[in-house]
Amino acid sequence: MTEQPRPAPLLEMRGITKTFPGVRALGGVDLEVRAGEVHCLLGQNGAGKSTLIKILSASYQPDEGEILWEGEPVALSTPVAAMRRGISTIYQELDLVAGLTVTENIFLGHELSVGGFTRAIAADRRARALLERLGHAEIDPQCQVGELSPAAQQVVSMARALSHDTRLLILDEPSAVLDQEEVRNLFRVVRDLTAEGVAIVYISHRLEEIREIGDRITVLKDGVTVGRNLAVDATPTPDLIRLMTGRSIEYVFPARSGAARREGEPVLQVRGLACPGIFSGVDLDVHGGEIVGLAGLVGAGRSEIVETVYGARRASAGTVTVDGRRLRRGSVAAAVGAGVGLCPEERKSQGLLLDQSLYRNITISSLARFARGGFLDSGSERRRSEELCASLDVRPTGVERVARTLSGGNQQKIVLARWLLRECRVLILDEPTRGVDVGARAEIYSLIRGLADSGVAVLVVSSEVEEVLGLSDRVLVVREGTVVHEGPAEDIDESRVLDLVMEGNVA
Amino acid sequence: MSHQEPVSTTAAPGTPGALPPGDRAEGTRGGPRAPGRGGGAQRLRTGMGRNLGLVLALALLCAAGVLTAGDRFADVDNVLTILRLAAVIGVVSVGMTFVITGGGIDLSVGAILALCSVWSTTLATQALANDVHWIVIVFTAVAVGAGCGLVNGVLIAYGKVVPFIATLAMLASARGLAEIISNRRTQIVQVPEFRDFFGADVLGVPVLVLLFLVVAALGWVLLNKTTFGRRTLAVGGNPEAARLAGIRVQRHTVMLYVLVGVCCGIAAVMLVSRTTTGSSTHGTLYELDAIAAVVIGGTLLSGGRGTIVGTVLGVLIFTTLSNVFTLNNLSISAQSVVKGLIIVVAVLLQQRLAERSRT
Amino acid sequence: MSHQEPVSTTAAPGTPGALPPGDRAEGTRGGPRAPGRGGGAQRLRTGMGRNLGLVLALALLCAAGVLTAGDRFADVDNVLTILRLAAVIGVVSVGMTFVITGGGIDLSVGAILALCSVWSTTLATQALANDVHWIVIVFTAVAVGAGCGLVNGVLIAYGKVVPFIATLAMLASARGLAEIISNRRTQIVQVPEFRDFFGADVLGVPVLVLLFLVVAALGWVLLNKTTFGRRTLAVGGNPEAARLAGIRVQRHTVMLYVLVGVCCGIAAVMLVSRTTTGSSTHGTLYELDAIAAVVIGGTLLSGGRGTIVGTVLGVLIFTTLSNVFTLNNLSISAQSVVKGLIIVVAVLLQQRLAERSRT
Amino acid sequence: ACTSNTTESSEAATGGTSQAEAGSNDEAGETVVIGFSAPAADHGWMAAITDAAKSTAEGYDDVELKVAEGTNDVNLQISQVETFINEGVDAIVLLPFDGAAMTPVALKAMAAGIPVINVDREFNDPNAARVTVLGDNYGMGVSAGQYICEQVGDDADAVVAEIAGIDSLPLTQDRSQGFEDALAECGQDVDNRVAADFTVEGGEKAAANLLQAAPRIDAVWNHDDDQGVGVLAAIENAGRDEFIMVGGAGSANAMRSIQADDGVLKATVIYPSTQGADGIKLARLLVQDKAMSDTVEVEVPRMLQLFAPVVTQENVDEFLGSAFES
Ligand SMILES: Nc1ncnc2c1ncn2[C@@H]1O[C@H](COP(=O)(O)OP(=O)(O)OP(=O)(O)O)[C@@H](O)[C@H]1O
Ligand SMILES: Nc1ncnc2c1ncn2[C@@H]1O[C@H](COP(=O)(O)OP(=O)(O)OP(=O)(O)O)[C@@H](O)[C@H]1O
Ligand SMILES: O[C@@H]1[C@H](O)[C@H](O)CO[C@H]1O
Ligand SMILES: [Mg+2]
Ligand SMILES: [Mg+2]
Repeated sequence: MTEQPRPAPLLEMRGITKTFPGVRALGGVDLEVRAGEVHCLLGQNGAGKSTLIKILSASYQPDEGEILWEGEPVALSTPVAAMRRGISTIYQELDLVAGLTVTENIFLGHELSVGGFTRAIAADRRARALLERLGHAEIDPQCQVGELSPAAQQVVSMARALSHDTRLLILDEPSAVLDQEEVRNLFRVVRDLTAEGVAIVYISHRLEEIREIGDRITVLKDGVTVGRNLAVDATPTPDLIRLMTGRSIEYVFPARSGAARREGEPVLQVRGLACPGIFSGVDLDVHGGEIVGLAGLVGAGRSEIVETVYGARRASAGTVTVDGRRLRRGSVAAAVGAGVGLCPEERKSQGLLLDQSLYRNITISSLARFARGGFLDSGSERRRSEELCASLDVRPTGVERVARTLSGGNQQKIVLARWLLRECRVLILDEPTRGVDVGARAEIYSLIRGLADSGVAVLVVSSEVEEVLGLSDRVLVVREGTVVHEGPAEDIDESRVLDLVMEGNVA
Repeated sequence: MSHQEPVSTTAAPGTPGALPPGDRAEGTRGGPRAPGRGGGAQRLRTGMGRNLGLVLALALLCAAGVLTAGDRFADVDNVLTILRLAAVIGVVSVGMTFVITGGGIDLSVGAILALCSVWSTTLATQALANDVHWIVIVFTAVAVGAGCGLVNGVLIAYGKVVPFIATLAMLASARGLAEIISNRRTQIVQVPEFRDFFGADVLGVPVLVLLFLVVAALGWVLLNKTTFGRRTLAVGGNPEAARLAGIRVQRHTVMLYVLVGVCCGIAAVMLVSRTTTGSSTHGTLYELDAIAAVVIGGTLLSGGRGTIVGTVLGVLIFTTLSNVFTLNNLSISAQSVVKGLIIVVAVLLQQRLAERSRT
Repeated sequence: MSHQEPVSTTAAPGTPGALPPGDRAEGTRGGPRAPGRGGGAQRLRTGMGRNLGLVLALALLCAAGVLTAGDRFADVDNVLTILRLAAVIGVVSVGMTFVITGGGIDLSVGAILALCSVWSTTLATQALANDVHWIVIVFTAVAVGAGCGLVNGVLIAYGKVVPFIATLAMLASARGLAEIISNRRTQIVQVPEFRDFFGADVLGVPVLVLLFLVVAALGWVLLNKTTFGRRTLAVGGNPEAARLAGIRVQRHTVMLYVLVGVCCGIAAVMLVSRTTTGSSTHGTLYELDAIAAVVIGGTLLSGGRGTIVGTVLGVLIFTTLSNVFTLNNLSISAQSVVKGLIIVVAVLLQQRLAERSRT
Repeated sequence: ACTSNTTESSEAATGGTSQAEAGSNDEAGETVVIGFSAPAADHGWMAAITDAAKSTAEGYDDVELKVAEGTNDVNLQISQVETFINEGVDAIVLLPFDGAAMTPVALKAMAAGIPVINVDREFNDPNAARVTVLGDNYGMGVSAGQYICEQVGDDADAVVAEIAGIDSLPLTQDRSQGFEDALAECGQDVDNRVAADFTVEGGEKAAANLLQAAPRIDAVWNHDDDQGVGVLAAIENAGRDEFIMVGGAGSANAMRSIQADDGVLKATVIYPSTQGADGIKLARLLVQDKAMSDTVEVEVPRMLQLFAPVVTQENVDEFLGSAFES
């Protein structure tokens, strides 16, 4: 926020290009970062943000272009070389070793040791100090990272970055897995760091965050820099959106169609659903044409509730009925058979077949439709998938592409496409816009609304309160495994929801 | 597909937090691929690049055969000999391809084959087959194989025993049982119709070779053209995602092990007809041979990608190899050393070629 | 923060992005874990839960031994016999634990052991050892083992050959080479000092058993208390994360294979001293025995989690089993069947217990 | 310390309860506990060895036999013998996987006062066994070679092939050496040689390839009749019959085929599968302090080398009774 004195910028990247087979991810990108600033990198899904920062952390090598560090050209040939200069990265996909403890992960590769022997106690002590500094003293350094929530894992990644002598910290969509409280905490840490002169490169699709924390902005579009060093204060949001998308879209929610949605029998009816230690006594109705949102803090148990409804977890009590038919407990196949679909929270591990082509990912739940006597007509599989990808604007095009090579947001669209194809009666969406850019968000919102309008019962889980309220017809607030509020979305506002999830002592 | 199709691209070294174990096992495990280099998964995708190395390796072997043994190698009878030798292990390997593609492994194939061979040639079965029809022998072998596969599958899918361990246990048990049933004696087949049927030729092609071709063709169709095959790839590629997509992963897993069990049953029938015996020593170490053929063929050891054509090529490479050695009167020891070298060279060659075909 | 802090949760079938691939292989692969249940990784983390099943299985076995064979089982000499039997395969298994924890596998251990045994007992080596010191024999064995491991490691880490295939090739080559070197004749050790040293007892404990204990203890320290061990877990658990953390994954992988090669060399020395011979048939099928012991012990076959104590318990279970069989004069075929059953029961037991200890 | 070449083999029938020579030696004495250990029964001959040993022991009320799991791992076999020593058995009958490798533990048993009867594969220290019962492997090769010499004569172009057993066993090398030496006597040599593994399947595979390698053959020696079943199947599959074949070990199957003269198999050379049974009998005699009643010696001799006669259609009836069912 304060202008820095003049010396050469900490980092300059000039004319960086990077081509993957068939895709030019970067076609000449410039970036200039000064010490002590929060430099935001903006761009649509697939614009090349993650690729750029992977070059910066030497995870990839650029095809062309040069990198200047304090004015001197440098070659960042290995991750270690980047780390030595003080570049630390928190990747979009968390890069922790799940089987190691928090401490072990923090010091991985630069363990505290004497003569090859690890100094467990000293390392624990330092880990605890780092976690404290990050405002998360409650994380047990001895805990295995695989047992932590994504949010806590994010904190561990931060602690790891800070365990180095960091001069440039790169955060690739750190807030995607955080709730508002935790985002606030993250910002506090970021401000502490910039005050010490550390430079931050910050990537996020949430423009309001950028307004709050950013100093300057670089905008990428289709692998080239289209906006350079824009001052946050001086650049209005519509300008940013226009730079990113070439269009002007507002962060708007489609209008509720308002018609008699709650009439007749609900399509999805949940009664007394319980899962010991996680949630209990959950009642839930979703009518055809209605969007019901589940709001709550990360860890409140919303994902578990919807996964149990879907049969991915076995309930200890309660019933789930779809169109009046009771579903067998703990059977996803039964739920899918009855017309229920789920876009899971973790698209990479739960949603996608990463090494298979897009069309196979899309048709996997509807194979019967393309099969005659068990034999698949893969031509029509491809055609239908092409249509869906086109309608969702998946980029780059081509349904033979391997899912792994798509950017995060585009991967999310593929999972959505799977259930669009299936034509569900009930669609459950867990964090449907995580990592999705502004343009695509609006598309996804209207798509969800369109589905509801066509009679589908939609259940949405989101950690963005604004999104739950804007998208849903009715909202349920969940706290510690119990529904603490239920009512029309119009009748409740953001601060009220926050009150409920934090304190939760009203009906 | 245009030629710069990303399908044949390298995997993203930058996003490997999410690398499926599958990919890791081939590319990264025990040493990550260099940045910017391809992982196994996509690299070998196109039919051409995928099998080129294998075809080349086989061609080199044949060239070596012709050079060193001339007409004795390039002779119809000799080719049929190679194919007959390939047939039994080939059928087992086709089954193994499914299990491995589906994310499992089966160490018990050789022992199951032995058990099938023995059970179907006990005197009681043979007496039955004599009275009724020799098909009783075939039916018994296949049923025993399917039963063993079912036990494996249930232990793995529902008992959650790691496939390696469950099938290792089956290996010990099935071979022990085969010894008990046969009293460790070679069971000689007395039913002449059985021997006549499987010993016959059709248009100069031995029935055994035809059987192998049929099994391989069916396997290819099943893996590439049916919902079953598609689900196998999904279950092997990401079982959790497959489950959440509505696939009955456990049931499917059981079916895969039953399938390989059935293949062992068929292979047992073939071996019984070939040797005219059932024996508890049949099929020793087939597990390693089959897995080697499958993996050399290009199926990912960790699941999610499988190729029947590759498996067949892999089997042919190994059988041709031992044929060429024998034609040249080479010692078994030298054979082993060269076999090891050829395995490595074939794999390295295949990788380099596949990489080149990408760029 | 309040008590619903997500940090303290158990994990997460809901957040499996973070589950290590390892977990999948054990729990999910071939059948997802039951909904709402934890995955293997955390389940077995606590020392108690982790080894309880093994200790129990071993205790049951010992009880069976005492019940059926009484004093003949519970006798110092008999216990030493079990330990001597365990020593050779135990040393190999400790090495194997590292390779598997680091995400690899080594099928060539038995063949490497044979090659080491043969090379170190050729007449030339023995003549040298006679003139200089018997340590020449030891040194040769270990150097040959390290060399084979180096070849494996380089092929896997830099050549990017899948570990299964690279070490399968080494299996064939090393055994072939051992046959060639020994001319397929058993090499008899003539150096008396060598035999005296390794045949001795220290305070009633045979040197072989002591060696095993030392190797196991060193292995435990190396895996649990050093940066090397820590990095092994990381390389096996998530090689890409390890790479990004600045670990030289390829070099580390090579070291792991050299390590297991050295263990094979030591085991070869032990077997040479026990049999007073080197032979190309030594160590046949040790690969399966070692892998079985390691996996039964609780090391994840897919890497990222390893336990030396578990491995030692696994080895002891198998050797005690053989001993109880010998004492009880069971039918030979029945022994294999029972062995298979016991493997399955031990694993199921361990899973159930570990699950219970979680809740 | 070689004593004799008795033609013992025809006496101890597989049936075990030996009906012949029911002399005073068969009268029950004090109970003898015998430990028996042999390699894995991965082929019929080895299975027959164990079976014959067991049924022989069952025929005596005063013998208690402990049979250890068959194994090809010398480490495990050593521990089995150690277990027998710990248990204090009266005698150990040992068919080692590798004679040299089992020598130290045999010495240990002898030192502990437990007589060891070494069967089939010889120790490399004479002190390691009280009695050694050996087949004549070199002699087998010689017998087979001589028979083939008789059949093919001095035809300089004759093609002779050999299908060996497990090549890494010393006994295979002895057999091959004997074969080679005998052939040399009549100016022949081995034109094609393959090795199998004593199993039916291995024999079939090796023979199938061999038949391709040699388009014309005059005579084949196959070391082992178990693998011979597979070899014959391969010959039938290939439709070849221009040569004669000689077998090895002497299974009942092979002899029946020789008797019926229904194929290429014309002869086999015996390698008695009753050696283990002999071992049991000798162990019992030793412990009960008896001698062999057909010799005048007061003690059981140190070494018994069995004869490797050639079985042909003429004399097959003599041997069929003692042949092992594979
Ligand atoms: N396997 C498990 N065993 C016991 N408790 C669990 C298990 N998995 C999760 N929980 C508990 O369930 C609760 C909800 O977890 P989770 O973080 O998935 O909730 P969520 O509301 O979906 O949050 P998010 O917004 O991150 O998806 C947590 O309190 C956690 O302790
Ligand atoms: N390993 C790869 N192989 C092929 N194409 C790739 C690879 N990695 C990225 N790409 C492509 O490069 C482009 C840029 O991807 P990148 O991940 O940098 O986007 P991003 O801006 O981070 O998007 P998001 O906001 O969705 O995370 C995309 O088109 C993507 O499909
Ligand atoms: O094991 C071998 C073979 O079976 C052979 O036939 C006889 O001698 C034995 O030692
Ligand atoms: Mg990105
Ligand atoms: Mg959630």
